[in-house]
Parts: sequence; structure tokens; C-alpha cells
Amino acid sequence: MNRPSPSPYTSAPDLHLRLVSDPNYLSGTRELVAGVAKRLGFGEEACGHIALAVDEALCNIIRHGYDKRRDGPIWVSLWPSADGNGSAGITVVIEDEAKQIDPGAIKGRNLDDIRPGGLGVHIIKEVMDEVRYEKRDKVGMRLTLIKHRAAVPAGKGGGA
Amino acid sequence: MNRPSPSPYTSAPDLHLRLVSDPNYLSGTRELVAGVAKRLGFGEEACGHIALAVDEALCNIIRHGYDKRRDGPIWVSLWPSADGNGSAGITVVIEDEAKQIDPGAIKGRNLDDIRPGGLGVHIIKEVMDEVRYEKRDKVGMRLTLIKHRAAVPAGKGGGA
Amino acid sequence: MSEEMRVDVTREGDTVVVAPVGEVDLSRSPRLRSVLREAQASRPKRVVIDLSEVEYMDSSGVATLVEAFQVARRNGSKMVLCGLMDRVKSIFEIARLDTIFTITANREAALRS
Amino acid sequence: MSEEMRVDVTREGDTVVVAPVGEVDLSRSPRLRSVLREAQASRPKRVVIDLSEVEYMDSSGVATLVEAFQVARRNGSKMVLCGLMDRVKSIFEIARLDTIFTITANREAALRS
Ligand SMILES: Nc1ncnc2c1ncn2[C@@H]1O[C@H](COP(=O)(O)OP(=O)(O)O)[C@@H](O)[C@H]1O
Ligand SMILES: Nc1ncnc2c1ncn2[C@@H]1O[C@H](COP(=O)(O)OP(=O)(O)O)[C@@H](O)[C@H]1O
Repeated sequence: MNRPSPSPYTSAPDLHLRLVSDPNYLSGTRELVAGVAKRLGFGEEACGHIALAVDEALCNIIRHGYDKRRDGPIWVSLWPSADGNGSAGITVVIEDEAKQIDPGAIKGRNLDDIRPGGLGVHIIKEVMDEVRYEKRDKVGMRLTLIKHRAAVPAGKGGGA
Repeated sequence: MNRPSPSPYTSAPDLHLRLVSDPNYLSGTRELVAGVAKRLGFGEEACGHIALAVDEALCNIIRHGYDKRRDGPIWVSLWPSADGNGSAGITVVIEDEAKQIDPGAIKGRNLDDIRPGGLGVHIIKEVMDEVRYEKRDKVGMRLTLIKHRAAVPAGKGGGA
Repeated sequence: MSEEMRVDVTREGDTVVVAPVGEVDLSRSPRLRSVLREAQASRPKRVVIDLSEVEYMDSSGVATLVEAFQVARRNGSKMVLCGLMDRVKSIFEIARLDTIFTITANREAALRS
Repeated sequence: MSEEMRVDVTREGDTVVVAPVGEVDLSRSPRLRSVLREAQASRPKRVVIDLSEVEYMDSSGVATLVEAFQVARRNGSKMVLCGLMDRVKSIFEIARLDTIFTITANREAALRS
């Protein structure tokens, strides 16, 4: 397995996980992401949402990118991020060596049409602040997800 | 940062995490390990114990290996393992680029002497079935931890 | 390699209650789907899906429930979800499905509905 | 970068109750240590450490409590732990410290002890 091409970020990620595209590892990956988000100061609901977005992105890579192959490599990188507004946040970059697809072709569907499926991209965009799909240099896709920690509205305490 | 030298295992690990030696990432790493162990069929108590052993090992690398530096690399690799007895389990390999120490010098202390500290190695050996410290080729240490999933013959597996 | 998800199925008169336990994600939703198919095969009057022991659900779980909902509608049977934890309710809200499904607080209310 | 751990401190007569909230691991035990030092500085008759909101503890947390225990002994004050969840109790057992500390089920029992 090759390493992913250099990320768009200049510094190495604080955490960098390589996993195989086996649905049994979604759960551990979610726990990692939620656990890190919690330590970065996100509240419980936000941690759950970030983990959900990562889960949905991994599901799509497994189902669409790798056609349910269980041995494709996936890389998940995590950075604590400081944005211009002085509020902190988390940046998650997910890379694969799977099928490439035009980023414009990845979009959530109209939710008025009730049918099974077609919710993943909508969920990802709904819970994250920034969502960017790109083709990697030679093979595979890269998804960048950012969530800001907001000037937490009074009432909702930041995590412990 | 260099990649760790090839592990003693012939196959690539199913999950491979690189993190920096910052205590704030212990929590996410524990959650990853416990989440994976759960999917490999370990019960709740065993998952907690495996995560505790990994936490203690990482604490020791941060405190003793890297002298509390927060930017040293640590690699945690996870394999589902099948042992000869037909029972499954988990293998965790933890590697660093920190100070090397003679494996024989790493041992738990006599617990009758009540004092703060000196519990980590004892805990690791108590909760895991196999514990092996080695020096890596050029720099750093490697710790291999194995836990079998039940049907383990009475009397714990050999420690280091 | 991993254990199968536990899904409890009980029949109470014309009603079948299906209660999955754990995390309904891509690794587990196929099992929920096959249990639901089997439970719906006898065309029960009412299908109650008790989610009180479901700690996590992703869109593959939601899709499975939408599918069961469509089968129920074709069969002329009633389908009710109950016992959703907040984080599970949250995904139904994000998917704007919280108004499509009949959702009750607990199993008792679902059986009375 | 991360928030500090919450540690509630309350005084009831000659007793000081220290209640950390969350996970007491290497990133959080230094904070518990400094709160305990301050709480013990006034040499209270009794120190109750209420662990009912501690979901996780590693050996750095245990070492912090052993240190507080030694300070208490030097001060001639009584130290009691209470409210340990099973996974927290487990680490005291592994460290063979469950018989050294006075441990009660809850805060009320600790205050009566
Ligand atoms: N990682 C990916 N690789 C290839 N195609 C993708 C990927 N992620 C999303 N897509 C495309 O975007 C569409 C919408 O995805 P989604 O909203 O998750 O719904 P669903 O996966 O149920 O179709 C998918 O059908 C697929 O065509
Ligand atoms: N990763 C490591 N690198 C260097 N030395 C270590 C490492 N792990 C353990 N040791 C040594 O083993 C000893 C026992 O460790 P432990 O039982 O965790 O107690 P403590 O860390 O409180 O001293 C340590 O004091 C240290 O000398």
C-alpha cells in the first residue's frame, strides 16, 4: 500500500489512522474521532455529529469507492485547527485509493423523495461547517471536513 | 518522522495509528482500541482492560521515553489474531522513536510498598496475556501486547 | 470475525416487536434488514421497532427502516418506532424523516398506538 | 488546547469533599493533584474524594490518590474514597490498593464514616 499523497496541510496531522475498508472498523474509528473532538473542547452532541460525518464518508468509500472490498486502504488524519475568528475546531481529512469521481457528481439528493438511501452526503454537509471533495493526484479521493468550535452559545457548556 | 521499522508480523495491520506524544490524545486512542476490541468479540470488561494497558504503555512512552515532549511520534498497530488454540484475540504493537532501554529493566515493582507511581508495568502484565518489550532496530522501543478471547487455558500466558 | 448483532423479536397478538441491540451501522444494518424482512413476511397488523437499546445509527440503519416502512405500507400494516435515544433521534431529524415515521416514547405507547 | 477537567470542591464542617468529573488520566491527573493539595493545605479532619462522576482512571490518577493518602496520614486526617464505578474499582483491585484505601459506596456513607 502506498502512503497518501501529501495532504494540503503543511504540518503533519496530530493523529493519522490507516484502516482497511472493513465495516467492522467503522465503530473504532468513530470512537477515535469523537474522543479527540471531545478533548478539543466540542460538546457531546457536536462530537457525535463529527463522528457521524466520518462514518458516512467511510461508508461511501467502502460502498461506492471500493465496491464493498474489505481490504482497501483508507487514511483518516486529524488536526486541531485554529481559524481566523479566534475560535478553535477540528479538521479531518479522509483519503482512499478507490475509484475517482468528479467532485461535482457527489451531492445529497432531494429529501422530499422518501426512499431508502441517498442520505450520506446530505448528513455530512448538514453537520460539518466545510466539506470539500477532491481527486487525489493519481488515484483515489480526498475529503476534507472542518468543524469550528463556535463561540459556544451560553447554556451549552463546552465539554469537560 | 520516519515510519516504524517493519513489524514482526508479515501482514500489514488492519489499523495503524500514528499519534504525537500528547496526553490529550490518550483518550481518543483508548476509545479506538476499546471499540475495535469490542467488534472482535471481547466483552466490556476485557475491552476496558485492553484500553487501559494501551493507555499505560503510552503514558510510559510519554513520561520516560520522550521525557514529556509532546511531539514525539508513537505508532499503534492492531491485528485481529487467531491463535493455535482456535480462539481469536487481538494483537497490539506500540512503537516509538524515544529513548531505548534494556527490556529487562522494565518491570513492575513490589506492590507491598505503597507509594505513588510504579504501577503501569504491573497493570499491563496483569491485564494482557502476552507482553513483550524490545528495542527497535535503530531507535525507539516496540511493545507487543496480545490478549486472547477466552478459552484461554488457566494460568496466564507468559509475560516478558 | 465479529459477533452478530443481537435483535430480539417478540410477537404480541397481531403485533411483532423488533428490538435491535447495539450500534446499527453499515456492519450491522444487513442483519437488521433480514430480521425485519422475516418479521414482515407474515404481514403482521403492526410492526413496532424498539430502538431503546440502539446507541448509534447511521444512514445505513435509517435506509433499512425506510425500506421496512415501504414494505409496511404495501402490506397495509402499521409501523411504529419507539424509544429513540437523543443521538438516534438526531439523525432522523437531519434526514427530515422525523415527521414521516410514527415515533413514540416507549414500547407501551407504541403498542397502544 | 483542551478544556480543564472540572473538579468540584465543597466543605461540610471539618470535611472537604473533592469530586473530579470525567476521565482522570495523564492529561487530567495534574489538575486533580493541585486541587487536592489546596484542599489538604488547611488540614481538614476528613477528606472525601467522590469518584461517582469519574468514568475512567489510569495509574496516574491512582498515584495522585496514593500521594493524597500519604499527605492525609501525615496530617492525621482521614481520607475516604466513594462512588467508584466498576471500571474504576477494577484498577484499584489490579493495583492491590482496594484494601489500603477506605472505600464507601456513596458520599453519604463517606460523610458518616
Ligand atoms: N467516496 C465516494 N466515492 C464514489 N462515489 C461517491 C462517494 N461518496 C459519494 N458518492 C456518490 O454520491 C452519491 C450520494 O451519496 P449518499 O448521499 O451517501 O447516498 P447513497 O450512498 O445512499 O447513494 C452516491 O450514490 C455516489 O454516487
Ligand atoms: N516506554 C518506556 N521507556 C523507558 N522506560 C520505561 C518505559 N516503560 C517503562 N519504563 C521503565 O519501567 C519503570 C516502571 O514503569 P511503571 O510500572 O509504569 O511505573 P512508573 O512509570 O510510575 O515508574 C519506569 O520507572 C521506567 O524506568
